Amino acid sequence: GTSSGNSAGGGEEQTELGDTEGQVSILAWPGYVEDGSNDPTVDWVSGFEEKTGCTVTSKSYGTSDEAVSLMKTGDYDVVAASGDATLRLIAAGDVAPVNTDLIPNYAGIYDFLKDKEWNSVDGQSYGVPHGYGANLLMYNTDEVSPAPTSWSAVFDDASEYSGKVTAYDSPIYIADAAVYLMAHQPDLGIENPYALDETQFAAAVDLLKAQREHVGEYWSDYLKEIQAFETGDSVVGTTWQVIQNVLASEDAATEVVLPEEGATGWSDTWMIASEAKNPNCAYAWLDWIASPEANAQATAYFGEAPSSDAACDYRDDCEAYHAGDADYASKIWYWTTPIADCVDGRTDVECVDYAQWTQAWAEIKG
Amino acid sequence: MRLGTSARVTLAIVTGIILLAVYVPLFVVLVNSFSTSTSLSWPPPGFTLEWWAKAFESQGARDAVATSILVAIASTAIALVLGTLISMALQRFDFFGKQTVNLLIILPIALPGIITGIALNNFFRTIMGVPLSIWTVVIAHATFCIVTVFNNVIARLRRMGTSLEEASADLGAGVWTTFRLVTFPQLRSALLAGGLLAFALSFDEIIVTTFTAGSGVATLPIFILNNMFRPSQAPIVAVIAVVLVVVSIVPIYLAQRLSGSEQTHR
Amino acid sequence: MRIEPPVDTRTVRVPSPAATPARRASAFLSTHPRTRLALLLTAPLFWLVLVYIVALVLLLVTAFWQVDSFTGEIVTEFTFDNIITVVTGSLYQTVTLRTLGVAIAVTIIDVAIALPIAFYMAKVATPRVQRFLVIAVLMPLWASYLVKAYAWRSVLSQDGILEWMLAPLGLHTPGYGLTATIITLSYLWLPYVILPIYAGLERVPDSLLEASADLGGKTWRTVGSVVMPLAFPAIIAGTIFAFSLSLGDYITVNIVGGANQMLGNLVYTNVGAANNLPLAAAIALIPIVIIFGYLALVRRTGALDNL
Amino acid sequence: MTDQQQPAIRLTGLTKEFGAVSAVDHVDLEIAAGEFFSMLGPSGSGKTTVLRLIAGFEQPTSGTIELFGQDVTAKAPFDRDVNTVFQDYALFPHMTVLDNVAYGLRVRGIKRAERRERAMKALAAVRLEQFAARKPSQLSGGQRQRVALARATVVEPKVLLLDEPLGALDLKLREQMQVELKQIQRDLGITFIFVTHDQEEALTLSDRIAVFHDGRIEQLGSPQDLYERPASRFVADFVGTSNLFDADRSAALIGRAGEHSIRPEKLTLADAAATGAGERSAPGTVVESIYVGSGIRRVVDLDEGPRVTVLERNDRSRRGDSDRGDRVHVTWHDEDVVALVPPGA
Amino acid sequence: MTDQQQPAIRLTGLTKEFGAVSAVDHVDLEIAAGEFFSMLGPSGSGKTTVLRLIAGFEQPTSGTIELFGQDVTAKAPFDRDVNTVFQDYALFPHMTVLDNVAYGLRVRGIKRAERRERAMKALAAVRLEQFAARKPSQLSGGQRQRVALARATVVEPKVLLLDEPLGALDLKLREQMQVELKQIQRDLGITFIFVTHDQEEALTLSDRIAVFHDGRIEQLGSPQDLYERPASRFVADFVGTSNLFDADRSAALIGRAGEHSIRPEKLTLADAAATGAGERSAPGTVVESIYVGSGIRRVVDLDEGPRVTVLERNDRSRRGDSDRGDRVHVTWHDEDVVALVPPGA
Ligand SMILES: Nc1ncnc2c1ncn2[C@@H]1O[C@H](COP(=O)(O)OP(=O)(O)OP(=O)(O)O)[C@@H](O)[C@H]1O
Ligand SMILES: Nc1ncnc2c1ncn2[C@@H]1O[C@H](COP(=O)(O)OP(=O)(O)OP(=O)(O)O)[C@@H](O)[C@H]1O
Ligand SMILES: [Mg+2]
Ligand SMILES: [Mg+2]
Repeated sequence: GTSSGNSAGGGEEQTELGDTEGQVSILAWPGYVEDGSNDPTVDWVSGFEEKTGCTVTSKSYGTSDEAVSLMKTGDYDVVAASGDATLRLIAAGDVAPVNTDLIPNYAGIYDFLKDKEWNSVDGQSYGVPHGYGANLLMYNTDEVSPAPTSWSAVFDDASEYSGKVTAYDSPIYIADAAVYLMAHQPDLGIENPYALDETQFAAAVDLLKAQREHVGEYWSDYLKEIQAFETGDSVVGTTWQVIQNVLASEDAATEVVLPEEGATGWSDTWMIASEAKNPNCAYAWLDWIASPEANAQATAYFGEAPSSDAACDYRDDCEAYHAGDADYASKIWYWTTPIADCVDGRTDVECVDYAQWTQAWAEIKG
Repeated sequence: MRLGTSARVTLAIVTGIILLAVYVPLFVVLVNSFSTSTSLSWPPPGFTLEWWAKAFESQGARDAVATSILVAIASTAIALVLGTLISMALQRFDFFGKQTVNLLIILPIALPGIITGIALNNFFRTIMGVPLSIWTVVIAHATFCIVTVFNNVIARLRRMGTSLEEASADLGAGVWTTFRLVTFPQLRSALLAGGLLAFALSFDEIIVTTFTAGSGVATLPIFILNNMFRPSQAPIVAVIAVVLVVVSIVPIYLAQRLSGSEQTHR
Repeated sequence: MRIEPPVDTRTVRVPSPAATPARRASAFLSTHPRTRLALLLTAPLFWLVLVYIVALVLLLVTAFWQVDSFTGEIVTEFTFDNIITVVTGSLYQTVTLRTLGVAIAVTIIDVAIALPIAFYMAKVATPRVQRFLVIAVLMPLWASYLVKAYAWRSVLSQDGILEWMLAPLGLHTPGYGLTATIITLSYLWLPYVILPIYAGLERVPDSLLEASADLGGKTWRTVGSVVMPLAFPAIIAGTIFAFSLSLGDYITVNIVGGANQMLGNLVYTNVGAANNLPLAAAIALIPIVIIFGYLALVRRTGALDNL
Repeated sequence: MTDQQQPAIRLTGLTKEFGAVSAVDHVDLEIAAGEFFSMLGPSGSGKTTVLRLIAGFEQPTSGTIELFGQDVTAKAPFDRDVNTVFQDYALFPHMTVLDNVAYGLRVRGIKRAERRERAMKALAAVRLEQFAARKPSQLSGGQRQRVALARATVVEPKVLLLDEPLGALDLKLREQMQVELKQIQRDLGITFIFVTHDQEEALTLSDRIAVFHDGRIEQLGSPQDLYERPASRFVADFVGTSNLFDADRSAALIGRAGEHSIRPEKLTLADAAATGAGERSAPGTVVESIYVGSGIRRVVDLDEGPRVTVLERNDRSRRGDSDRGDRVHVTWHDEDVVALVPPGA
Repeated sequence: MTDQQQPAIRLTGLTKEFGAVSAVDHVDLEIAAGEFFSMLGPSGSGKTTVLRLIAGFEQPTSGTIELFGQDVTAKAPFDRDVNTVFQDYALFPHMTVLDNVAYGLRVRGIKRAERRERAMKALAAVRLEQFAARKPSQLSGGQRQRVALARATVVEPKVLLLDEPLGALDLKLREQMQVELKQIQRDLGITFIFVTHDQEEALTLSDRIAVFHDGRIEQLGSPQDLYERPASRFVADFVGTSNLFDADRSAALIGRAGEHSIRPEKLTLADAAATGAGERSAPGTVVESIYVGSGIRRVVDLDEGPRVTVLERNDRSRRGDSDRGDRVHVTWHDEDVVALVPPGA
């Protein structure tokens, strides 16, 4: 395999489409590829299969890291990857450049999601943006007052809710600490929470180790988070908008806020494997999922803002997710894989790479 | 054993309490399957039959059950064959390295599943270069199921002794005929008991399965795991669990009956 | 009835079995026990060694390799780095101790709970009750590991059933954490501990218990001096299940363990998340060493025949 | 002490039912202190059940059990001053021979040194001192049996219950153990209650014997009583070999009314009809001659009656070989004929 | 056919070693067709091993086995024309009695109707037709034993091997079955090789007996040979009860050189010393009297010699009761004294 850091692997982008192969294999977050088998009313795959004749098989993964490992198997044609996975996939040559001209619906995607550092390299697009969302601050309105507006609720003031603070369980959460430090310790000089040099990184890790004392539990699946807030086992911590929506529908006393420091977030990208066995069906899928209707269905079901401008015509909850709100979106630091070549453009220092983030995360949890 | 009344009653009460404690979480699951809360919150805010209806409509759940049954049957079948062979070898013969072979059989169950899982994952993918599929799951499951068959069969062989097989040979039956007409019928209930446990182990295995299942292979535990990450699906999982527990009475009862009736006839 | 059959005039009415090839093979096998043994052993050994041992050894070999941090490709150059990291890293020591503590606690709790119930099933209950109890113990096995773990999450939560039951007594649920992990794991593995102990106790002849009572041994005395020593191998067999299953678990601790992690989590993150199989393999060495040590320790008790 | 006046064991109306089966059916029995008492009977006649009731392993359905005048019916086994030697010995496999023997002392809280000494003494009594450190599995059947005996006697029970303790042994070993058993009983002066289905064993060892049949005592008496004066056809047939004559045959051959029996050793073979005082004889044909070492069993078909067995002693007094088909006169003395009490008489 | 000229079984230098143990040690033996041949010996003397070698369940370490002149040493059990009745019967528990008996016919490919008929006939021969549909577990011990016999004989083997077939039965049942066994052997005319450790059983049933000791045949002969002329101290002691006189005592009491033995039934008790021709006597004291039903065993300590056992017949000829401590003269006839060949002579 390729081992040099920034060589954009995956060979050439496709220049024209051929006949569809009759099948496509997709790797995605749970809830991204629903064919009605879990709930007959939730289905945006059957339409695709009817239209293109490509039969879909799918596997879902639990964390970005799992997705990266799974893509190495070469079993998948298409992957929906978050920003903390995309660069790794590109660097390893597991995914190919995408010719967006072959995807008519690409035009309808919000511009603020196109050609970003997590879905393109040197201006070459590597995929189609799917949905996006922010990692917000949620709190229990009965227990937490006054209503917090800053991440300090889970960092410097975490001791007030000791044992009932929660945080997202992934190395990428270190970036949340960096976002906080960016605002509160400007002398560290953090420009981008995904480009941390040794000292910046150490400060973030220390902050998280201090927070660890007060963390009740880390969460990665949202059933766990919902339960914890409903029962009062957690009262403050990171969350996703969709979780708040569920809680609100069950009359739980919770509220979310996009804190003043800004937040981390994700913008997922549909990518095509560099050795895809069914490239034409893969392109067909990328076009299909970028279409307003399918994009609306998929993002609504998962609980995030759509990437397609017109998708909100098919959703009535767009407001809750601040869809299309470019100002809101600009406060989000989208997940990006930390690599040694600092993504903020610094060249005088080496940044701490993701492998070290992973080790640090294990040590933070202890 | 004849115990004093107080000891007997104490034991009965302790047993009762333990069983009660064992069933409390299951009761929670049962209640949740009727709960209007999608997040299994307690106490349930209201009751509904919606999940039961949905569960029975869910193609994914049905497919997952079918996949799990297929995997469990296939790996149990392999385990039955291999387990029987190896228990006959270990019970009926003395040979160098017998202890090692014995350890070899126990190892897949004694080592934590995650180790078995990553070892096999690594082996299939990077060493053998075979893509993960339902069959890699079957191979993995069969490996750790061998021990349950082995233990049941070897205990039976030990108790059975060799005289029945000798009697059969004595009356003119060759080794195949002896196995078909004498050994196998004697092993049947041990195979059933071992097979049932193997089936249960495979059916509920999640860790090894996670590492050996190919894309699109969703056994029931995988399906459940995935659904735990989806909104509005948790109660369906509760329904499935309740149905499984209830349905499981049949095979357990049958196995009990079969081995029980055999005991009284000895 | 007197048949008069001097041997020479007896017409042989019973034919000898036909000498088919199967019959000849069978005659060969029957007089060549070593061949028979070889035939019996080939398939299972082939399977176990090829599928399992080879995979395990290769995994351990991987522990001496490294992974390219950016691309995630394995570099097959021999290095002790991973081993050194695991042996010297304080993280690994802490987590190993924590995991061992949990596994030992779970094992002890399970044995303590399984003993009385298994004893009651095997030696006190009438056959009918006995059959009922076996079913009652086996049934929860089918309710899916994850469902049960989540059920415990619900039971143990701040306003769960346990809190509701304990509150009147002035007690509180332990909440999520190691205690919750121990409780849940104990619950999950309990049937696997009860079954071998029950089977072991059933094999203790009643006459030995009677002999003890006859010689003046009161109930507890009999249990301590006769029942326990004789059921010991079966108890050890049960502990192997509880111990090894707890040692490798990472899902339950995720669900009810609060912010804690165990060895399984470290392995899982390194292979599933960090894609660092060599380090994962090095960490996996810890439970492997522990389990081998334990097996070596209990081997002489005959427990391995009782699983 | 009242022990001497009181019987060691008194069973009153003892009944044990297992579901519909009456294993023991209103048994009344007194056993004197120091007696060697045997219970003899076919399989399933309730012998073991009586023993288990006395030991306390089973609760009677009705009736009482007294030990030296004290009612122990409701007491637990460990509160009864009786000990048992089990048929399968029930030695604790995980303990050494010494620990097995010392067990009863240990549970009584006796100090290690003392119990060791007393256990060694008990082992010496059964000549097994040198095996003290072995596990039971390393002993032969006869040795195990002796360990079981030592274990039961070391706590000096007033009554020792033995359930077919010799059943599992070789014939030769068995005969040897019978002698030892009797010796030990004499030496210790303990009451032995001995269960067997081997009539010869019972006759050889016992002071008194109870013959069980279907949960009831069919006859109770000394070995001689049972053998020489069986009270019923069942006892006559079960204890030793008997030639039975039904009422018709008795009238014809013996000249008395009712059923009668004669033991094979009371019959002799002669070439001519008997002439002595009180002697009678009947002609017949020898159908089988069986050499049994110490004697020869001749089976004779009487011309006017049943097939009888005659036991000839294998010594100089014996008649020359009678072959199959020989004509003989079977001869007996009137006094050796036993009248069987018809059931219900 | 050559069957009549050839022995049914010929063992030549048969040896079987289990590790360091020689279970069977250079046994040479010929058994004639139609013979009822018994192997008698203490536990562990190798009887079962010889039987298993003949049946083919074990391979000899050295030596050959011939069946009617044909060397079968290398043949599989199912290719040998011998059948076995196992000590524990080894009935197939999952088959009915009829299916058990028909098994040998079934594996020979005989049609269902015919094998049913022949199995029923074999069951009729052991009087069990009415139990054909039962499972073995529903039968009593004696009935199972008969099923095992029917199963082994239905395929008409030339030789039937029986390994302590009566060992598990009650004494009473056992005596009954001995008679039946002998009957069946006579009726079928098959060679029986019968293993037992019960000397009385062997004496009663056999045409010839081999006494085993430590894997070797110690003596081979008819029952009378063994009992009346034991060749060694071991045989004298193992077969029946013997009073043994070592060389010194023999010289003193019997007046002959070497070891001698006398059977208890050859001794009589008298008040005065013997006077008859060829008679000798020795004074002694009665130390024990044991009532055994058909006789009375008196244990007498001779003044100048060993303790001897005298078996008195329990009939009119018997002397009045001798109690412990009585002074008596033990009397015997010179012809009843057996000289034991010193080992190696
Ligand atoms: N636990 C039990 N449950 C049911 N029936 C029993 C039980 N124990 C004994 N019986 C029945 O009681 C009767 C008497 O049995 P017991 O064991 O006392 O006979 P036994 O005289 O000792 O016979 P054996 O000589 O075979 O030992 C038998 O019919 C037996 O089946
Ligand atoms: N499979 C075996 N492995 C090792 N030793 C054996 C085996 N079978 C028999 N022996 C040994 O061979 C010797 C003869 O045993 P065998 O069973 O032939 O004696 P036996 O005369 O039948 O005794 P018993 O009367 O107890 O049945 C014994 O010392 C026994 O321990
Ligand atoms: Mg009994
Ligand atoms: Mg034997």
